[in-house]
Amino acid sequence: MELFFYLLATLTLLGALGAVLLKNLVHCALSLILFFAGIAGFYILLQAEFIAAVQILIYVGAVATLVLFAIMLTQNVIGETTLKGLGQNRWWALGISLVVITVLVRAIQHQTLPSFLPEGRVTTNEIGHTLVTTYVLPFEVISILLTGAMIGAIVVAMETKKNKQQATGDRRRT
Amino acid sequence: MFVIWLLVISRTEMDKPETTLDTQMLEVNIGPQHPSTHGVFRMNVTLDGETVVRLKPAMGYLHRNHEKIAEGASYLASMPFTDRLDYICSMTNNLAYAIAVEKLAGIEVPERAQYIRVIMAELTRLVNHTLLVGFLLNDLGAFFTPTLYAFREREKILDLFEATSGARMMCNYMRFGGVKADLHPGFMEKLKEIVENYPRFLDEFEKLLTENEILMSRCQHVGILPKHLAVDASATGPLLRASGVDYDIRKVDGYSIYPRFKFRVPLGSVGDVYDRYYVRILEMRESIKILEQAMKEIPPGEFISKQGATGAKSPRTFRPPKGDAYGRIESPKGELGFYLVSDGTPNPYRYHVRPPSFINLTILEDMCLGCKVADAIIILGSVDIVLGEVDR
Amino acid sequence: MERLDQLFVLLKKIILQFAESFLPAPLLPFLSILVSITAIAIFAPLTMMYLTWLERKVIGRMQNRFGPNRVGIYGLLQPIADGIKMLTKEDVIPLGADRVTHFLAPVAVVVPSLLLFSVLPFGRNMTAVNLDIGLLFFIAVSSIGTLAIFMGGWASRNKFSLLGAMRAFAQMISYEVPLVLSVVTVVMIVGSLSTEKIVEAQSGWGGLRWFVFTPWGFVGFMLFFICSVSEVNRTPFDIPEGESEIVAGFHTEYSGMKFALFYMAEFLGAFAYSAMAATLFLGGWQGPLLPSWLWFGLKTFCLVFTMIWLRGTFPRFRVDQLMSYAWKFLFPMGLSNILAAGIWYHTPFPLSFIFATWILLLSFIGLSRLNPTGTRLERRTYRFAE
Amino acid sequence: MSYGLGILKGMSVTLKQFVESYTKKGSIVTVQYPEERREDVERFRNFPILVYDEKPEAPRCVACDICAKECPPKCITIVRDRDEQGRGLQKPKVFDIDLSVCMSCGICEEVCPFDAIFMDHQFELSAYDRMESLNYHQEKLLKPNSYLHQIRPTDATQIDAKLKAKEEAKKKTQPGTTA
Repeated sequence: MELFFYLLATLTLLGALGAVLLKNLVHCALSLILFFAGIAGFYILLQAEFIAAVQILIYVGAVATLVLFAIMLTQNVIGETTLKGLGQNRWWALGISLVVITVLVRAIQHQTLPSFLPEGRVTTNEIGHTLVTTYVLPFEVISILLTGAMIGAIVVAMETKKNKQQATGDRRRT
Repeated sequence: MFVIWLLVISRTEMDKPETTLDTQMLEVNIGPQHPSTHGVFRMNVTLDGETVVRLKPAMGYLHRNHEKIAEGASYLASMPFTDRLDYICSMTNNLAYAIAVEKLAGIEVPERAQYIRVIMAELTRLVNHTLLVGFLLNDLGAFFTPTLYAFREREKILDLFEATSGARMMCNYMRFGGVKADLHPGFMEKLKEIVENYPRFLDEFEKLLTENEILMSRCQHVGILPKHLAVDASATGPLLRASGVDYDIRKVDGYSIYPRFKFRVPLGSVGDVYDRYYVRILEMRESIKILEQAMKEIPPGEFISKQGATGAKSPRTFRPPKGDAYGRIESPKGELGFYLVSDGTPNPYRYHVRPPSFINLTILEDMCLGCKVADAIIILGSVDIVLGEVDR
Repeated sequence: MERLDQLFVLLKKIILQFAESFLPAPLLPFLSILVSITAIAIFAPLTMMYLTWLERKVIGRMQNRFGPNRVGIYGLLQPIADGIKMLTKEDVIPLGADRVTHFLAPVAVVVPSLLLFSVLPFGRNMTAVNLDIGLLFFIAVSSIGTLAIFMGGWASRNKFSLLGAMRAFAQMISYEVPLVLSVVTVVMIVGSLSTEKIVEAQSGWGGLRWFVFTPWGFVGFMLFFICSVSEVNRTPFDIPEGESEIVAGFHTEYSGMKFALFYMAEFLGAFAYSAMAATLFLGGWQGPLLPSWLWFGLKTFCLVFTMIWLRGTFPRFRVDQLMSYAWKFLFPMGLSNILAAGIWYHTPFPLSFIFATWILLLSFIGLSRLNPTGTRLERRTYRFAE
Repeated sequence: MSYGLGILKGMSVTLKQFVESYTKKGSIVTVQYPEERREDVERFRNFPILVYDEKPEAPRCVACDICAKECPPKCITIVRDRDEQGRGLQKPKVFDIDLSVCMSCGICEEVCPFDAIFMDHQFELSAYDRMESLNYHQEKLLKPNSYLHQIRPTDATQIDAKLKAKEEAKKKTQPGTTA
């Protein structure tokens, strides 16, 4: 079983590194997708299929699409997008990442993992029940947050659409 | 609470958009080699996202120097070349050229020949409008079904042309003063059969298309051509009538024997792609009425005048008097005119064609501004251009 | 009858028994998975090839012509001829394209459509991988297809294919939402995500218990079918590869085997989505007399035939109409469908039907009345000049 | 409120065509070309042919060059035959038609005063190269009068009658003068 784990781990690491180091922006996005798929693979190894499927659906289906849309809208559509490499703020990046790694390592060593993991397979309707019974408050707050975000996006889109109308309007007259 | 706070912020924040999110203009060549430009026609389109911001048509890919060749050849020699002008309706091209030369040389056309010419012209109108509706649906994306129904009906009419004139599309059938040969024996029965079940085909076609919600939502209020713009740009034919202008040369000029027939001219109201599509379907029904009347009243008699027959026999001796003439007819695409200047020799001094497609095409940009790429294609399709006629 | 019904399951048992003699014990589970994988790997391309043949024959017949009848009797060898042609065709990679994504895109399109097959219940206990989250897996995998189409369109560096890629993106995302909503009603009523349980819940009364006969089931079926036609980019939603507008959309620059892969993905997707629609709403392999896998085949065949029938009849939507149709009509219909299903579930028998249909009808009429595009379509009268 | 009806009506039309293609006889209109063929139409015109009465050496054509002058795309080239003293004979030595240029418009057939050139019905004339093999010389163009009767019965009989009438008229005037 460990063979699969190591294989998957290298795949995920490759994806993560690719997302950071590759020149072409869209290639970074694609390797990011590879990274998300690797994470889904881990969930399957832990026999949590529901989370794996949700991970694929949410991350690969939606977040990666969002990232690609963002790339498309901001970068010039066809041109090759070469980043200027790490640039002069390379040292700041190194420093911050070191700090983050030390914090993580200490946290993992001291704090023993909570062992309330139920034995045997967690079926989806169990997840459903707990989601709606014990964790109902965070569930509702998140849904309000999401609707707020959606309304915000619409308001932003509506604004730009209005002044775009004037833009095409005057372009037509000239 | 959170949402209201967000809305308040957005009202204040958004008043001064310093960084407007401007998308980049995309310059696309809907080029000479494109599945739905009805031949070699290029549109240089500037797109903002999907909407058309600027559209510059580029033509001339099919220019064959037709008018200069005609100056070197005898009058009859350029008759077969007129088939190649608008290669879908060759009979009406021949008719327009024949009428122009008859006006120039003052040749009389016998009764039977007039009736034969009207029957052929109206059959060509059926062919052209059926084909156009088929190709318009092709541009809209229907996978060839309406086009192949149109081809099925067109074949029956082309078989008639082949039996009478010798060729299906390049008929070269009209001569100055009449027609090359009389109707072949089985013509009348076949014509009666076609005229009888054409309305049934049109009903089936309308059942498939006119009420179709997708077609209605795609074509209604798209590519609107206002009445004054159509008149200013001297557009003619179904394009003009769809905008509501009552101008049909068969009624205005009353050339050949059209005043004898009782038929009506359909007019659109809004002048969008849907009107152009439906006006053509109604015109087809009117053509069938003309065909029925012509079939009943066709007299026996000679099919070409004496003078015309000798002219056809030896084209070199056919010398029209000095002077010029402009003959025009209502071709399925609009007003097709021939302007001939003769200096007494067997070759015309100046030979000019007034092509309806070319002139209807000049207002393509005004119709396409502000609409989507997909609309620009169907507006081009609804204008009904044939590149042979546009580039000559 | 029982043997005929379990034909393929017995076949697999025989292979396993035969292999038991010379294979070590731990490898046996792998072998059983291997057998079902090879079954799908053979069945899927075969259905794809003969779906292309069926489409050309059916559309031909609709257009008063025969369709392929030259290669083999009734053109049965035509798909094989197409396959060979695709193999021998030159594989052009445009100069500007970035080769990696250009090469990866067709692979990334076919893989999800093949994965879809693993979850479909072909017959009684004949599902390849009996996941208890089968449906969720189906939807998750189908969203990967969108990305692959974008990769293909973007990588071939040509304006038309980029337009196609952007359109594909927008269309598939906005049609996934109503798709999921229509599936939610079935999951709500059955209470489980596994396709096996969904099919079992529809057994009984010789087929009257199929979900399609309940009001919310019928609306859910229509929603699911319309969204699956658009997920698979078939007419009237085939704007990503709108031939007449943007040449061939995202697969303009693909030729040879790569184009065949895109083509295969489209047909595999069409078959998988019709099969899932049959499972969810038409009672999967439930059926009175015939063996179960035959019932499944018949139902999927009818749905695929309707998809082809749509292709032979309809023009294409425009991009913004497509979007407004999804968000302004299908999405709210999906929500009201969930409401109707909820009410249907909790009210006793005679009332439930009345309430559910009443709500759905109300929302249908309200929405089509409210919808701006809806109101503008008017039948015109034309005046005639003498 | 015909929101969905128009679409269903449209679908019913294609379904009717689909079902009729199996039931109704005339519904499939396509002709399976190499096996089935459409019956020939008498006035159908393809590339021109020269007609001879008895012997191929004596075609009806008298090399008067009218058709070459009148042909719109100018694809006919004629060289008159000369006897030993160099006097022109009523016979073409070279009669070429470049089929890649000819657009089968039928004007040569109309203007020919001696009814020597007619439009053929044969259209399967593919060749391997465009230049030489499509430039038909005299031997390839000559066809017997019987072939003309076979493809265009009514026109051929009229022309034969006209020629015979011209024959009698000439004979009547000839013996008058010699006698």
